[in-house]
Amino acid sequence: MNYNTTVLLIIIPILSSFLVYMPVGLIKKSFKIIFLATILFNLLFSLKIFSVVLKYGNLITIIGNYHPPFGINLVSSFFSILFLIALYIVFLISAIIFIFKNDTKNNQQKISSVLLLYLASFSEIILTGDLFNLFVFFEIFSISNIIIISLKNEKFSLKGSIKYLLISSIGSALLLFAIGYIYAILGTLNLAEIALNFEKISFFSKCFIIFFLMGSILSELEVFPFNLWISDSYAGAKNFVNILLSGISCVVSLYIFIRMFFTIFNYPSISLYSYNFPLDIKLLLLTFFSLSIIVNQLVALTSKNIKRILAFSSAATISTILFALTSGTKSGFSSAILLIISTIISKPLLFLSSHQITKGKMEKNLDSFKNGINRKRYFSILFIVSAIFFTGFPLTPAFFGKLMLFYTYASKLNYYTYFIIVIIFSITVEFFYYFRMIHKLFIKDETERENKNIKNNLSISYFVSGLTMISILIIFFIFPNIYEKVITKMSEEIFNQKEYIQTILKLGEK
Amino acid sequence: MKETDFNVGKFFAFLFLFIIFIFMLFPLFEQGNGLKIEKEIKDLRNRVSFAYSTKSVTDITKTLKESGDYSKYREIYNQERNDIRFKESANLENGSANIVTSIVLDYRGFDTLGELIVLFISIIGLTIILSNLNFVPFNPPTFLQKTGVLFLTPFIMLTSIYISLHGHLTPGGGFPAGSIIATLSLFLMIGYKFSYKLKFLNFIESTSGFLVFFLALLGLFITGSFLGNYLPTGIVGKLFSSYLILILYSLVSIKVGAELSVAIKTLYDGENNDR
Amino acid sequence: MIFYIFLIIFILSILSAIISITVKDILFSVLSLGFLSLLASILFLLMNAPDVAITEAAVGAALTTVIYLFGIRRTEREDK
Amino acid sequence: MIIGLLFYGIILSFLALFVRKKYNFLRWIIFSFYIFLTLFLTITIGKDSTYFETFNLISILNFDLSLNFRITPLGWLFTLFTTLLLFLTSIFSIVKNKNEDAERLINFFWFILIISNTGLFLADDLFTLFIFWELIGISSYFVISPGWVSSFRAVNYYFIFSIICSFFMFSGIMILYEGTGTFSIQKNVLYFISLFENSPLNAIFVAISLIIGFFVKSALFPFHIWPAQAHAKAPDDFSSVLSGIIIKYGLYRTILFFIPLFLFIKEYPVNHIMVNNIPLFSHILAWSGAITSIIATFLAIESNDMKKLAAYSTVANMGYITTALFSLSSFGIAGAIFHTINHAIFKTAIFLSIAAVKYRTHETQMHKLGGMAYKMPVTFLTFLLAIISAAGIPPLNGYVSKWMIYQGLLSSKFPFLTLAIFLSSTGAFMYLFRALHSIFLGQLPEKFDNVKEVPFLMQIPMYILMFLMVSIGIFPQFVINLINSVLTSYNISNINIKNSMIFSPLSGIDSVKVFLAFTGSFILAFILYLIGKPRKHVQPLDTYTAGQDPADFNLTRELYHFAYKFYGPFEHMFDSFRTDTKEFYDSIERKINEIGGYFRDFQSGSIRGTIYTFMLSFVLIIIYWWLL
Repeated sequence: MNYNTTVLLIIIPILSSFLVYMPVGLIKKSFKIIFLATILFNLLFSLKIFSVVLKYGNLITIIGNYHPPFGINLVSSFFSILFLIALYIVFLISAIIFIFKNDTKNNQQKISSVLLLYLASFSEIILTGDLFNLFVFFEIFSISNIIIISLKNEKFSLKGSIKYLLISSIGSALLLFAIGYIYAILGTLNLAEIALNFEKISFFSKCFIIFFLMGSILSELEVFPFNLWISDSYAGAKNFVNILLSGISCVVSLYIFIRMFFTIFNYPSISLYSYNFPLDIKLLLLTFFSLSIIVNQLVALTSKNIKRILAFSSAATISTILFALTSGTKSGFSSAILLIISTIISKPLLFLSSHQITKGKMEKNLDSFKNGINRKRYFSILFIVSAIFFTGFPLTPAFFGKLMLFYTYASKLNYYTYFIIVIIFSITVEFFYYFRMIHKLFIKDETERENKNIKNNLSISYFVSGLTMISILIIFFIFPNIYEKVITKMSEEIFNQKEYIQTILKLGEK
Repeated sequence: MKETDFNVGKFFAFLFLFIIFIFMLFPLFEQGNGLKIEKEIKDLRNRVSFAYSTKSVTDITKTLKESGDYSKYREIYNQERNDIRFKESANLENGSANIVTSIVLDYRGFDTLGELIVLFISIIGLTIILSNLNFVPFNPPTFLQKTGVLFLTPFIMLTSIYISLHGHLTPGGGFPAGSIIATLSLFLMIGYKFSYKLKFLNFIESTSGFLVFFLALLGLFITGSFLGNYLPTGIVGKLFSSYLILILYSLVSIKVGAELSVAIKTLYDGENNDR
Repeated sequence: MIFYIFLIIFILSILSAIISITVKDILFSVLSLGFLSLLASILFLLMNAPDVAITEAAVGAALTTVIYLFGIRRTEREDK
Repeated sequence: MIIGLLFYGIILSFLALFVRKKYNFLRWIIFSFYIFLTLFLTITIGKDSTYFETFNLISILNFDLSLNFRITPLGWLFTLFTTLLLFLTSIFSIVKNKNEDAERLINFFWFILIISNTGLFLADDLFTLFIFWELIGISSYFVISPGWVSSFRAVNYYFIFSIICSFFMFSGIMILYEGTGTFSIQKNVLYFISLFENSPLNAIFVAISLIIGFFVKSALFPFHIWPAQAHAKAPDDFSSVLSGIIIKYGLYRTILFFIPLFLFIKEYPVNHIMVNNIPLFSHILAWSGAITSIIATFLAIESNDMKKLAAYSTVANMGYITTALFSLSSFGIAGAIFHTINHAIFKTAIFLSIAAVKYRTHETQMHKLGGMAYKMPVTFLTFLLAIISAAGIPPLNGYVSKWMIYQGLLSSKFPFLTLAIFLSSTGAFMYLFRALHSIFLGQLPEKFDNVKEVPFLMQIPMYILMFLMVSIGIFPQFVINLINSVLTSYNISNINIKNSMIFSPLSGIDSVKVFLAFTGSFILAFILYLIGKPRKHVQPLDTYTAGQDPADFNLTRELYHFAYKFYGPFEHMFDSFRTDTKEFYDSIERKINEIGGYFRDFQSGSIRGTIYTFMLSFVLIIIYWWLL
């Protein structure tokens, strides 16, 4: 079905980012309202689209009255719109934190304009049905990441942002290579048409495309040898930026990964075989992701800085999700989705609460967590709850995710099964350092008695955003059946490549 | 950093390039069904872009819809199309005589608008990161600089206006025109120490950017699709034809010029030194 | 004839690319980069892509070089 | 009813959280009331009923997750004695925790532990089992170290080991689930048995991942160090729970899974390696139990901290139990279960009396104590009876179960194992005697002149424990009848018992007669003691110095106390055989830190390095692909 107003999800943020950027007196006073109103609009409008999607199935948005595969098109399916809604919620929270903080007063107008473009770019990345368009908005996405990482203007943040700049530019060069190659051999850039013809192209071309497309987003996915930027970036970035990086940036790249893997390559039934070069892509990816999991967990274990610990644990989780996706089965996919849900919700919360607990301390290391339960009771409880949710306590989404992960790899007893040991290692380490942090909250701090003047200020923006997230978490805890239907529907959609191609090339008419 | 490290870096860079090069060579020497497709695709008519060059996307879509079999679309591409005659054909999909422009701003216009944002956001990033730059005085302009700028200015101005207005007829368009405008402002800065207010430039770039997207958005309400063409396209090859492209391209050139001037000015003066 | 022109431009552009990454003086390397994009724009022109050629000439050869130069003016000229 | 019990437990635990610090005894009264409720219900439900309860949590993605509870003879028996002992401990805790740090936290997590205790033993499916297992692991982490820096390092071992074992168990469960499509224990055990027939290699993977949990939780050989660390640093009353109850969970699961498996293999030994009519795997496990008991005995002899000593004694006892269990004779299995119960009782008694001593003296080093028998007679008596029972000296309960273990081992023709167990049993006598001697006998240090007996409320559990030890020692038939019903459910021949007379294939005893004989001889000895010469009271400084001033040799009063290095020469004898497992784990930890630190530095390295790494790893992946 045609539903061309979906494009407003992208255009309205762009328009208001231009508006916000204007240095006119009237706008200067009211840019905060425009900023928040735009995000709210996007959230509400995506809900509206979601209801339409539920009614009619996949929606095709046509741009410039040219139908796919000729023109650019947006595809809003169940999977993508749900992703968008979740990301909008995270974005809204970090935007609230950003807008009510006064320490970026000089540049606040410019930064809010950047954030709106960020919003537009990830909406576009998720909705688009065209490879080159994805590339363009991916560029915007990474540039805005660079900007928001460097906001603190300190040694760490500048170093991190330069690292990110260099790595992401290599990555996008690879992506451009791959796109050029695809265009050269297939003559089209439409995802559906590429997917239709991908089987037919030769073995080495397939390998080339897979390697280059994957290589371009590996650095965004924080997979080990490509994630050298996260250490400095997370440690040097502002708090709301940490939330954006961990809650949105990774997840968007995961979305790209899933789309490419399942929609273009049709990974579950991919055949990579040439007369002398059989490629066991599953083994390749599994070794690769296992290495990444182990290294990230080890770094998180041995780091002292709180933000680094959280950053590397999130990187390890992303690798675990990729590990689950690599199995290429429905259960692996649903495990990945469950883990993504838990990451999206609880990771921002961890960053938010740990920032508040360590506020006012000189060094943000493990010792600054001491006596948190008495200093900042609300945020300590928030931290504990979200850590429990993140590590996969029974009956939380992460628990079900890990259950499904074990089930996926246990289901066929072959040599892939023994990769379970990596997961066991990872979970053990993760549990250990999260509980170490929780344990620190209860330890009395000897140095604290000297300065009792630390006021227990509860900033309202933090309070509200924390409360929102925690209520979502608890809803998930009490009604776990919510995500069952969602996941079945998502996996139906993702594992049905043919329907995706049909709806787009047949212009949405069934 | 020591010199040895630098050599190691160069070695890695060359290795990287070499492996990618080898990797790219593999598919070329391969036997298999990959080449078959390539042969098929080599014929321009099998490609999507064939429809762009004949300005017949709407027709093809209509045929595709009637046939209902999406797997045979390549055959449908191959059908005969009407010729387009210079200064004769009228009311086509878009009236741009320059095929590249028609692709860039019409068929794949959304990508170009994205590129606009890429430029916009990188300039914002530049100004945010470099917001604390100090003013570093230049030497006063010499006679040669002054005269050179005096001579060049009218030509550059003319070129930029020409390129931006003839984007739909001849090669060029908004981006080159904008960068030429920026060059102009650079020359003025060097030759005459002439400088705009930064706020003024910001206002221009955001307003023109807003207008570009707003005009594109009007298409959604008038023709039912974003970037849809709601202005008459006119006769191919005339100056006043394909009005939407004309307007958008001139706005783009203004926007790009202002943005690049902001970049130059920030690096030249520093942000906080509005004089 | 056209082949030889192509060949000369190719060789020149590769040379200037190598120079731009090996030379210690950043100013010189920036200038050679500018030269490289000039050559590239000629190449584009010869390959019947005037649009790209114009853009490359305006952006690559002129503006980028100038922006690099301004950057160098604010930092140090020698590569350490 | 079970679900209701668990539900009210959760509600009560949260309610108790809101009691003010001023009235904190109220919190502990709620706590012991809840345990009493559990005990009461356990007794009223009874063991024989085929009682079944289910609570559908959620059915998600072809997983039907529900909490299922069924009363099996084994589970009921375990629930009964653990709840009883927990109740006794909780009474002790009411007074003990009056001024404890972080006592609110301890209470909350202890509550959860007790809820999960009931859930674990009555669980009917693997999922329920796993959930409660996990809850126990996490809650005991917080009870052992509720924000105390000192116990943090100690608890790390426990925590890491328990997580590793729980997730290994989880992967084993998932492999079994994949085969059966259900979490029900019975079906999975059957499938597990058939898996051994069909694909032995995979079955061994599953078996290892299931048995690792047993090794860890029961502190068998390579993992035998955590009890000494955790028990020593835990709150004193919780140490008894750790040692008496938590260490038994692995055992329970092993009885569930492996005993049917091995019994099946013993009956149909086709395609299996058998040694001496016992499966090889079972043989290995039995030997690991024996090795554990010997090592732990030596470690206990060496240790100077009384809680550590008791902890190692626990490990040694777990060794006997394991050995007996895997001898696979009916006497062995029954003896193992019986000794589990007895061990829980006397170890609780030991730890409670240690806790009582510590409550008054705040001291755990044995050489700083002494002569407590005069000040704390009830505690002394409890401790005395408990170590008599632990050493397996006749009239008390430990004797009966140890006798059964020997019978079981001998009837399965395990002479060397019997010898090993005998050896460590002798060692047990050595260290237990030392503990008795240096804490309760000997000279009273001057600073403890004002020590009093603990309050009456803390004495009550001690009386009950003494009563239990003596009465089970005299009338073991009540417990053995319960164990017989367990044996029946596994199709093993019952223990032949008539009143208090136990008949074994080799011999038979009558515990009442044994009791009478020993009581008689004890009375005789007491009379002799009364008749004999009056004793002289010796001051501590009188004995050793031989006229020298100890300060000249840099010796403080404590260091030349006889309890310091009590078995010094003996330790010296085994210096070259000592296995320093803790050092091994510490070195692993150091290595991991080193590697992690290397990667950490690498991560925050220079910008140029980042780019090199990116390019190099991309190239390496392509090369790896070519090699693959």
